[in-house]
Amino acid sequence: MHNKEYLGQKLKEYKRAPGSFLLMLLVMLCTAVTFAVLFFLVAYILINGVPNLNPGLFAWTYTSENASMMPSIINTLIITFLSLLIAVPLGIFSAIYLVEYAKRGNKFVEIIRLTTETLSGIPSIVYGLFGALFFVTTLKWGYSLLAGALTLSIMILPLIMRTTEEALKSVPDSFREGSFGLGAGKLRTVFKIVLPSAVPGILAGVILAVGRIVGETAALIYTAGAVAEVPSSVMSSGSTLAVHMYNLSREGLYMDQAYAVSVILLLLVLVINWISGTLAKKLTKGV
Amino acid sequence: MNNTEKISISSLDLYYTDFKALKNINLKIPENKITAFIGPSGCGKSTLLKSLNRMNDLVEGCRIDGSILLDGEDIYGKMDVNLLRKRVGMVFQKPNPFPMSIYDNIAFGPRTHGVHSKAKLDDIVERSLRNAAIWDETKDRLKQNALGMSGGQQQRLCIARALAVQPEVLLMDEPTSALDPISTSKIEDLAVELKKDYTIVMVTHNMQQAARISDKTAFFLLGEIVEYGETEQIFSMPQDKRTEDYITGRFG
Amino acid sequence: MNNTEKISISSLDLYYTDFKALKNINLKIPENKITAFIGPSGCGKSTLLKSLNRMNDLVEGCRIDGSILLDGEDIYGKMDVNLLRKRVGMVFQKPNPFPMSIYDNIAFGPRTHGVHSKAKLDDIVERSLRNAAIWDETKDRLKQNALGMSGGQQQRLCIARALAVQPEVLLMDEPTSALDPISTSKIEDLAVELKKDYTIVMVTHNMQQAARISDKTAFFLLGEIVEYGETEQIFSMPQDKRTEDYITGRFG
Amino acid sequence: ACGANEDAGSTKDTNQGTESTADKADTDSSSKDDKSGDWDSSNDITVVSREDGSGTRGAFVELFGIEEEVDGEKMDMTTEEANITNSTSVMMSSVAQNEYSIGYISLGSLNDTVKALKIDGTEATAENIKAGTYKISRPFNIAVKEDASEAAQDFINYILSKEGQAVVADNNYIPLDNPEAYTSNGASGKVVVAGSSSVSPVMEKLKEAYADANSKVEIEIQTSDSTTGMQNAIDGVCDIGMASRELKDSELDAGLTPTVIALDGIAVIVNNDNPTDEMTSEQVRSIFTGDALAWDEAL
Amino acid sequence: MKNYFTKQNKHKEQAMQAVFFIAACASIFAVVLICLFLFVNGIPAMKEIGLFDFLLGERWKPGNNIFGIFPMIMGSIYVTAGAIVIGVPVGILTSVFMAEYCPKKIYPFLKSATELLAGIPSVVYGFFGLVVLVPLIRSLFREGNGNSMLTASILLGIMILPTIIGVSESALRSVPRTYYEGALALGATHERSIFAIVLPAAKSGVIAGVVLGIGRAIGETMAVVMIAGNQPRMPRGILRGVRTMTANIVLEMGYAADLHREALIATGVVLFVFILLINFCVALLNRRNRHA
Ligand SMILES: Nc1ncnc2c1ncn2[C@@H]1O[C@H](COP(=O)(O)OP(=O)(O)OP(=O)(O)O)[C@@H](O)[C@H]1O
Ligand SMILES: Nc1ncnc2c1ncn2[C@@H]1O[C@H](COP(=O)(O)OP(=O)(O)OP(=O)(O)O)[C@@H](O)[C@H]1O
Ligand SMILES: [Mg+2]
Ligand SMILES: [Mg+2]
Ligand SMILES: O=P([O-])([O-])[O-]
Repeated sequence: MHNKEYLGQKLKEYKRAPGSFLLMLLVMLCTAVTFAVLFFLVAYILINGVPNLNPGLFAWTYTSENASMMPSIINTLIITFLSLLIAVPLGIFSAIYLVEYAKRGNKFVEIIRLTTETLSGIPSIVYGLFGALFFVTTLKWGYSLLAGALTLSIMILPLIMRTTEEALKSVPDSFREGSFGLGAGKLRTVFKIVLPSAVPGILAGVILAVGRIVGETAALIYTAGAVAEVPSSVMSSGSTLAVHMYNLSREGLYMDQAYAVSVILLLLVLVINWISGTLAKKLTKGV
Repeated sequence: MNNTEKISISSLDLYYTDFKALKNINLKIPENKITAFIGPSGCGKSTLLKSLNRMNDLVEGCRIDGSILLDGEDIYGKMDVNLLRKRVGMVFQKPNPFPMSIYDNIAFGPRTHGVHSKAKLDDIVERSLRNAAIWDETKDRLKQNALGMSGGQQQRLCIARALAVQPEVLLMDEPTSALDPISTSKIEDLAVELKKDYTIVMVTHNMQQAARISDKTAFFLLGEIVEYGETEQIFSMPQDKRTEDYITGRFG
Repeated sequence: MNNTEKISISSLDLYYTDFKALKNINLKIPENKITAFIGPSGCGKSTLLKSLNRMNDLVEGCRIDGSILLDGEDIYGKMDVNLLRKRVGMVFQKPNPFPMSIYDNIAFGPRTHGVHSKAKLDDIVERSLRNAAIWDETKDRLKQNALGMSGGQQQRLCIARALAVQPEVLLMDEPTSALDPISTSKIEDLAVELKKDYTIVMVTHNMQQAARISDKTAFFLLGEIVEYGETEQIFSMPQDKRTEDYITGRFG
Repeated sequence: ACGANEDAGSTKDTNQGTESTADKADTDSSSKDDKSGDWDSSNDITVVSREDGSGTRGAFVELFGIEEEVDGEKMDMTTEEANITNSTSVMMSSVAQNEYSIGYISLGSLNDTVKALKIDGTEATAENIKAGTYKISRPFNIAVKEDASEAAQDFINYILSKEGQAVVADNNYIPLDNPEAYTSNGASGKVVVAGSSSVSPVMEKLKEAYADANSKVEIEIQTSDSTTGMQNAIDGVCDIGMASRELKDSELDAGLTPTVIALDGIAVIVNNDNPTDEMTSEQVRSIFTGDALAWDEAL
Repeated sequence: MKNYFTKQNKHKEQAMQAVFFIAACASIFAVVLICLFLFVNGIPAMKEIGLFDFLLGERWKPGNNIFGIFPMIMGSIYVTAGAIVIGVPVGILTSVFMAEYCPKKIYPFLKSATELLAGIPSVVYGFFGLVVLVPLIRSLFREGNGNSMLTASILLGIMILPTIIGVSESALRSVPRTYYEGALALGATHERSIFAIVLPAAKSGVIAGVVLGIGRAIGETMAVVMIAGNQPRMPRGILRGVRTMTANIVLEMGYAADLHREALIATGVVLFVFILLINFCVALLNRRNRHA
């Protein structure tokens, strides 16, 4: 009853502003499209994947019978961790340099901006080839988790830099002034005042980066290799879930298992997002 | 009465890129006194105030000629800028509490300068909040986020924050413009109280406030100091026609 | 003298989630008068002001009981909220110009309400800026970004922006707290000028300002109206002890 | 689970194919509710081919004569309008989704989502290839450098042995003639095998069978593709390279020695709803060169 | 005591500034390295084939040493443009919904849903496109077989959504609330306040999101290669198949050797130069915006 009245009222208000009404409709339409597509995608994966989930898929060792994804799950976690370990500090530090230290109109900053944008545009297959030639062959690391993680960390570096930069820029200058005014040095201001305020933005970037890592195939095939085995060190080769799935689907022999893997991938992404989400909440509240 | 110079400004010019915001400023700010800057909007009061603890360093394209001495030492010379800012504290025009708890806001300064003992910090926090006349409103929610307070409360928090590092000089840029009369008068009383130990420089739009609490007053116009002298004298018999016009302009 | 009620508030309670910020407010705001809200920080002045053009709708968890009538019509009833806000304009406590040119800031409101002719807009912009006593400072840089101005200039710009849509009622939340005396007195003169055509409600911390320009004054304490009446009477012989304490508290 | 059912699956599928066509012939006029009833042979054919350089495509093009001599050079005449894919599963999905499409895959990957055509009257089975009646096949190679390790040599011995070739045959590939029984050389250590994704399924089976024969050697399989596998073998990144094609001269010059370990048949596949069961190689050729655009032109 | 303390601090400040600077150089170092690798391996092929024949040649027949990548250049341009036309408006408007319309209760679900979209691997998108989009396009239009430029554009448009939504939304959220309130107080509708005030104020962030999205669209390989048809000839309309440069590389890299392989790396070089050009244009645009 009340709701109906409210809606009627809203509609009347829109009658006076047809342009606004149109915009609102457009927004709703696009949102509907986005989430409908998403829904289809997820449903498609679940319908094809869930019936094929079975305990064999989680056996410790992979055989051609069970097509287990357990080693790949472990590899995915290791590669994600390693890549973030390298790219996140590097990305945040460079963003700090760009936003807090570099003078405006600095030529160097322009060059860095250009290079990060270039990095973010390089196709992952090219990263793969580069990683293969540089890490795998020139440095003689062979196919290894480390080579894969380093390649990916270059790939996600611009993403982290860019989002961190935006987050830092959106921290009001009055916070900085307040801190400087108390005699805090630049370093303290950056780490105690500016960075904590920028955490949600940075985490958003990290989540996007994790998404890219977990979903990446092309860059890893030629660097981390495609062995479905639990690694003994970062120098051993191993396939992430996405690569594993690609391999399973390649010859059409293990399509069912491939879909089951994508269900797990989906779950994994959900869990990672959930963790960083809670982390962000904790951080912003706790300070 | 003590009449030592705390800060001495001589032939100071300040440029924002090409715009000359301050022109040939000469000013001696006495120790343990309250000096008020008055003048119309945009005349450069905030700009001069910010020069005194080098907050203008942050503004790209800001250039300074001339010298500012603190206790005889050139602040644009070899002095460590962080130590300078510890010695010359500041309260801003718009309240700018950090996005953290009330307690951490106050403790930030002392921690910056090496105080880490919980007991000492507790003490500093309470004393500072009391001094800023905001202890009663905040004592039960020290752990809550400072951004949840009203504008007036936020500004008083910022004052408390500035007091917490125990500066020698306190710069205040219209510190009471967002406060109600009761808190304002508390802050004014506090300023008068504080001048025993500190030197205070205050920008204000409130003529009475300047008249009431300041010892010295400088009147600014278009980046210049038109008149500077004992507050009483400035308000009772200004030497310059423009000063008189301005002061009487409002209540004329 | 005209004494029609423009706004009539009856038994208004307002909650922020569980916190009761306004308690049983009853108030009749007369047309073509200036009504001042005074009271200590956090007592609910801004809250009541924002209820008058439903800006509180934006605050999650804000609930209202009671009624507010504008020209006898319930503003929380069937009224188009956008039209309401055109009729009841607002100037905020902190200046909030849009990040665009000065001209576009002023023209935004008229454009919103269908004025698109260049000539008309030019005219409105000039008139509004003149009324807000900022034309001389801005006429040569109308195309420049409004964020480059000083705090005082920004606030006057915001006043000009509110005037540009020609509201019936003008709500002002400490509109002069960031202004120097000269601009303040211009704005005050303007307010007095404007009340011929508009109804003005103003929150202020400046006792004199309230005494000087308002016709009616309401004194708030902890979410309640302690006293409401003719300004002269409130300031000369307050009925309530608390009002007297507050008014005299400062200069006592 | 896959490998074992594979064989049964594909044979069953071929049977089904024949059945449904028989059905259709009977009920040609009243086949409204039949799925294949919508079949309209005037539709354009969607040709799906593999990428240039692929072992599968190379064999297919050569065996069907989809090439022409131009200026003394052989020119691949596959129609420009053919969809190109580099993955067997995409090929199968494309054909399974589109009633009017045609493609080709390794016999080992065949399952009942698509239908394999008889070519010139012969069914695509391992037996027929072995018997020489179904001609479309290619070799699976492994390649090593001269100084292959003991362990690698032992694994190769196993692959070429009677036991190893039995695994090959079990998985629907065509084994070598007259293999000998396996005797371990007693080596131990780790062997990395890398390369062709076509070869790697059978290599995995070989690895698992080999684990029972000699558990002291650990095999690691890197699935990529033929050229990468050869490059890896040359660079020493792996011990044994896998290729689903003949080795290039440059690879031989770099010191690789190839060994054929099995033959792989190539099946020409169409949609299950396609009533066609059989084609001549001339018909296949005309479709893949783009001479025939619609199904009724081709047949 | 005090002096000692400050001195320490100064060293730390300087050391950390150096660390930040070095970190900032990392991306330059990476680009130089990648550049070096690509060019050293790609340029000889271009020389051998002939720059003109390579860039503007309309035929690609590796078996016969004919390497013309003009069709792939055009393919990449068309497909990316299509993805932008589809993905950018939808993405920005969705981000507006997320930031300004979404009820608090369902927000966490929708938010993690968009983040989920970013985590789905390309191969899954590819199969989704193959099984859902391709038949859909085939049955909607009479022409072509569904493996088309349009299909690829739609799929890429979908794939760049999470990037654009994520970055634009956070840009929208970082716009001070006072702008929005100021506009409302003038009687502007919710929509007008957002589209005339908030969105323009968030411009730089939104553009950043779009550029990232374009990068993703150009760089995407594994999904496009499954649905675009990949015919190595000049594009013949939005309902016909195309081959993009990335598809060209990933399709044939596995089997390519010698000149063929180098030609594919040279394709990577062209792609790289392409991306440099785009970034250069965006940088120019930004600079002009800043000056205005
Ligand atoms: N960062 C800046 N860049 C360029 N010009 C500036 C900057 N800050 C201030 N100005 C200009 O310098 C002049 C003096 O500014 P200032 O803020 O010192 O004035 P003020 O006296 O404090 O005014 P108010 O009372 O309004 O705060 C003004 O004209 C202002 O526009
Ligand atoms: N959005 C909000 N959510 C919860 N509480 C609020 C909110 N806004 C204001 N309050 C609380 O409501 C009370 C009244 O606030 P209000 O801003 O109306 O005070 P005020 O009289 O305008 O004070 P000031 O003079 O400092 O501006 C205060 O205690 C404040 O903390
Ligand atoms: Mg100022
Ligand atoms: Mg208020
Ligand atoms: O297709 P391949 O056999 O070379 O992987």
